[in-house]
Amino acid sequence: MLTAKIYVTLKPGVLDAQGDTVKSALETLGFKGIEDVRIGKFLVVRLDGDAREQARARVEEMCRRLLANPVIEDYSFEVEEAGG
Amino acid sequence: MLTAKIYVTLKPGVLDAQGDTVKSALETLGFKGIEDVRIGKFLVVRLDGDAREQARARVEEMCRRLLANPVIEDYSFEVEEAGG
Amino acid sequence: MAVSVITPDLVASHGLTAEEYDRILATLGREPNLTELGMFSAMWSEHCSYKSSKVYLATLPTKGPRVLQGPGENAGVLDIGDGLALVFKMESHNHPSFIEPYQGAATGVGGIIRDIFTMGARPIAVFDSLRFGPLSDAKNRYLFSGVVGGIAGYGNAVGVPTVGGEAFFAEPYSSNPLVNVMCVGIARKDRLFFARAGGVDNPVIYVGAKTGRDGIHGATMASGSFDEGAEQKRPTVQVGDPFREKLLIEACLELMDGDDLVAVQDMGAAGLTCATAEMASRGGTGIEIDLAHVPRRERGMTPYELMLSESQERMLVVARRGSEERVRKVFEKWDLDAAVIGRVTEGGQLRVLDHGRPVAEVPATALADGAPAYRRPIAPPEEIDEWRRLDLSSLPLPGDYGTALLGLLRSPNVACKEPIWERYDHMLFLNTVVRPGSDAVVLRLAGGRRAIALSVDGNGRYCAMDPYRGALIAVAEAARNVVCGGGEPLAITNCLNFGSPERPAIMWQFVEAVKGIGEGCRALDTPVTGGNVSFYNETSGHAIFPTPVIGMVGLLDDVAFATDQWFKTDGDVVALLGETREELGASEYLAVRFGLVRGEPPSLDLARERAVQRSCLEAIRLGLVRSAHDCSEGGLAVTLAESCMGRAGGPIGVDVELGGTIRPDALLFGESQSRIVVSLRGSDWPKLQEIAAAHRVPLERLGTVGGTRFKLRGAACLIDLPLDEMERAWRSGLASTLGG
Amino acid sequence: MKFGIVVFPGSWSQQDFHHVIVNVLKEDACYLWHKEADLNGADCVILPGGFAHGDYLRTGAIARFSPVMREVARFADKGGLVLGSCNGFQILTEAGLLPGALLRNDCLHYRCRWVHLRVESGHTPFSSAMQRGQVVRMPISHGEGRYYIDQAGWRRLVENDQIVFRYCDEKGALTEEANPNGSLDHVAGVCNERRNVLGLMPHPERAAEPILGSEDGRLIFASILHTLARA
Ligand SMILES: Nc1ncnc2c1ncn2[C@@H]1O[C@H](COP(=O)(O)OP(=O)(O)O)[C@@H](O)[C@H]1O
Ligand SMILES: [Mg+2]
Repeated sequence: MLTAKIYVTLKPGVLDAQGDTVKSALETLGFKGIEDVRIGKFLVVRLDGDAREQARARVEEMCRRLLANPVIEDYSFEVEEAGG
Repeated sequence: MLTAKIYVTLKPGVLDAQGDTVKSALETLGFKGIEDVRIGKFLVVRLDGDAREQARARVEEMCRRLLANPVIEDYSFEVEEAGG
Repeated sequence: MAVSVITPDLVASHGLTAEEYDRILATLGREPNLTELGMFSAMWSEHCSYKSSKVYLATLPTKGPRVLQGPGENAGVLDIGDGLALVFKMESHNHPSFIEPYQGAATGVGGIIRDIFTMGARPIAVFDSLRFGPLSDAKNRYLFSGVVGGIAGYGNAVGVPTVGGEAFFAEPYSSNPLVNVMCVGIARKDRLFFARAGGVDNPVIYVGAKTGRDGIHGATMASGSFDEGAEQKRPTVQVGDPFREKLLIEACLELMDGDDLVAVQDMGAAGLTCATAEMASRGGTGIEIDLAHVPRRERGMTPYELMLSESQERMLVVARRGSEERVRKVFEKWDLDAAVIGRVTEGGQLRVLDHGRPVAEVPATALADGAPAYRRPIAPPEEIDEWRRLDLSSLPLPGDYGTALLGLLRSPNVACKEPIWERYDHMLFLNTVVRPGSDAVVLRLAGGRRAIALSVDGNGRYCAMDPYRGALIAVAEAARNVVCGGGEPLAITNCLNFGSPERPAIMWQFVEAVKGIGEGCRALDTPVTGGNVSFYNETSGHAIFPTPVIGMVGLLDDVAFATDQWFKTDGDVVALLGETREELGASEYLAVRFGLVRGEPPSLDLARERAVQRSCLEAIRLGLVRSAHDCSEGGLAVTLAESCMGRAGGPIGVDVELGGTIRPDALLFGESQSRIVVSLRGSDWPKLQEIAAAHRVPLERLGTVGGTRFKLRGAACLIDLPLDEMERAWRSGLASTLGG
Repeated sequence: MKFGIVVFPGSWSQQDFHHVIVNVLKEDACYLWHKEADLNGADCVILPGGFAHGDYLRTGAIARFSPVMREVARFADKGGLVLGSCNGFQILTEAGLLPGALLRNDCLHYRCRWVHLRVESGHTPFSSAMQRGQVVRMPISHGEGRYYIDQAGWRRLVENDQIVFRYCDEKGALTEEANPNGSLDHVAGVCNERRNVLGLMPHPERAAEPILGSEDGRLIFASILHTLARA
């Protein structure tokens, strides 16, 4: 069993209205010195088998085809032994 | 400058409707052997200063007060040197 | 001013021809610098300048007793009595939606809403008119669900209900989906605002979102057709923020209640360039701004980028001198950034400084109105006569008419659209008296008896066969839908979606369609108050069906006249106003059953159309009409079926007998125009006969409402279906096409 | 009686509540701006629908920190009546004034439609004009209305009779199809233990005039007015 941790983030320069709103909310709560807040997705996909390299290739393809929107998002991921 | 990477995930017991749909979408795309998919948030907060420990305490508080809802969510985070 | 070296390539890459560039040189009396070139290229793009269409649009009727503002402003304005003004406009967001369906559609909604509240009106409703390729194709399903998701995501959050629209699917739209959105707002007649700068030295204030590199050259992109390399244009995608737009609506309307504002203009296509140039040229003034004061989201932005950015949710406001503080306070209350970036000046120059250093200086009118006007070559497509030829004798009659009807009901073009409008809040503001699902949506107006009825319509398949008649029918059907809702048609806005105007055949389609719209609007006394032209809807030479979309507004003096299309009670009489001819050309039936797109669209006699609409409206106002539903895609059989299904309280049966000796499939599924199916109490039948006779309109008593089956008998055909089977087919058409 | 309607940035049902209270019920209503920590002497506080702060991060997550919410909490603490509809319900759960949380609809999309609700408890100031088991009709309009609470919490809700409305079909049956968002145990509305705070996803203000298709929503206002009159 393997676990893929996938991080989907907005491309630099793409407006992150949610992040900006959360930033000012944190500031009104009294938190200071916040440069900026960007909010993306964190996906955990658990996969059968334990062939890391094959898994990496599959996850790469999942991101390309479905999990990330190439127009406005970037992605990165790690594949670990389950539980890891 | 420091960067906090924050991971907010649904508690294990909580049904992740979106995760389940993504799972079946991946399967219709022909991906096999997917145990399950869970979808959470990935927040990147950039902070002034470089006092790691203080920063950790602040981020901990941000999560407790705003970024995660203890009724349905868990959170974890790392604080790194910016760019890291 | 620094002299730039403008190469022919640079000019070409800005979508400007050599002749257009010479015109710029003549206007300026010198070579433009890069920023100025960018400003011209955006403002002189087809999208902003209407250079290929304006000479034809000028032929449309735009005047009428109720028209307070025709084309030329952010939106059209109608006097609807009680001291109220109705403000409405339609816009296309086809190209951005093709590139990024969710954000493209979302920002389309945001943009049209801004056009409405900049005039001082509170936006009360949005409509969406959509066209996609067949849903059998995954790419089209992705575009469809992305677009609907974007309209829902933005409209629901910003708090303007989306109460109606259209959704039509056909192969040509695979080459470019259409996303047209209309917004309607209500203002006090004496509190209208116009985007005209005025008062030398009045401050020019920037409000709303910070400026990023979003959509730079979106305006030029919206004017370029796609080739396979469209992906490279992707970085120009804008992202919408409905929350900030909601704040802008509230803050602007709050300010417009006072006397601090002179003019308001949103920053849409061509951003700061368009907003400053249009405000100045409309007001006959100049404007000077310093980019140093423009709030920005990204570092190192050049004047070129700042002037052309299409970041969303930004407005430009001209305030009275001395009002700055009050204006700032209101925006602060709503957590919006506001910055004075310049002032109104004498003379017509648009001067752009960067930290005091001049970076651009151009006559505002040259940008706003100086683009050339083209009469491009026109020629009908060679195949047009072939397309129009239809030999009915070669088409076998259906073996089973019930099966044929079920096939039509399953077609996405006819099928229940609830999966779409269920995703939209269509009830907010408590105005929705007739909800989506009926011919026209009826919205009551606060503080009075009055209500408005609205519909958007346009059949591209008809227009492909005959753009003139297709456009004429679009106007007639929109009016007919409004009449079925109980409304008196008042005026239209429109969106004209076509391929590349540089192709004579496309240009011919456009000119014919504009003729048709003008003809229809003159005949029905519904002037054109505004609209939008979207050319270059094609990929690698494959163009969409020519698709003029009409947005019609009607008025009800008393909301009690509000009528929907659903049968009400057992025993009511069902009748047909108008007559059915043997017309199957360009019909949904041909497309669904034979995969054919050919033949002449149905004929339209404007005098008859008027008479039918008059009769229906008169009957409604006398309280005779329990339901009214016009015949459109799918013909009489589908119209009757739609009156049985989708109503609150579950389906209701009907039992009708059709006279007439024409081909049974034409009788059932032909799309003859100027027909309305009404239901009424038996006791009211004589009165309806009188009205029809007085207007010389054919009236046929078809049968009665009631029972648990859909029964339809003709001389040579029979349909007898259980309601639940019919409803299942009708609801299956779009089910699970939108994804989660 | 005077109703105070809280306005957050991004709220949009406030005008609708105002219209129903003033024009239909002929009672008083005032708006309470979220930045002001003052309830203006309201007898009942309403948190309307909408997308407060864009519903960014989580629905209601940011709104709960508005100054006015401290007053709302104090008011509830003293036994004042607080009604949260739609976004208002989401805010009340985030603020901890009501148990549980509201998650993304199981269908994953926004739904605006009429639903049937079964009254599960008439023993609240908001439902006293209704009978247990009575079926009423109101619209919903939300993308995140799936009620969730853990097992222990759910047991407490049931034991204390805190479930006030459940989604049902027109006959009152708790069928799968009748649950529009996948809410746990069909929960559409809950109250706090003290029963003076109610949250529900449906929109009673959209069902207060015959011309709009139902007057059932008025039963909630009637209950409130009746309660306040006796107090
Ligand atoms: N994209 C859409 N958004 C909202 N409502 C829609 C949409 N498409 C269709 N509808 C609604 O479905 C009903 C049927 O649409 P349509 O078949 O185009 O009606 P008609 O043929 O009378 O113009 C109308 O009430 C229309 O408002
Ligand atoms: Mg119709």
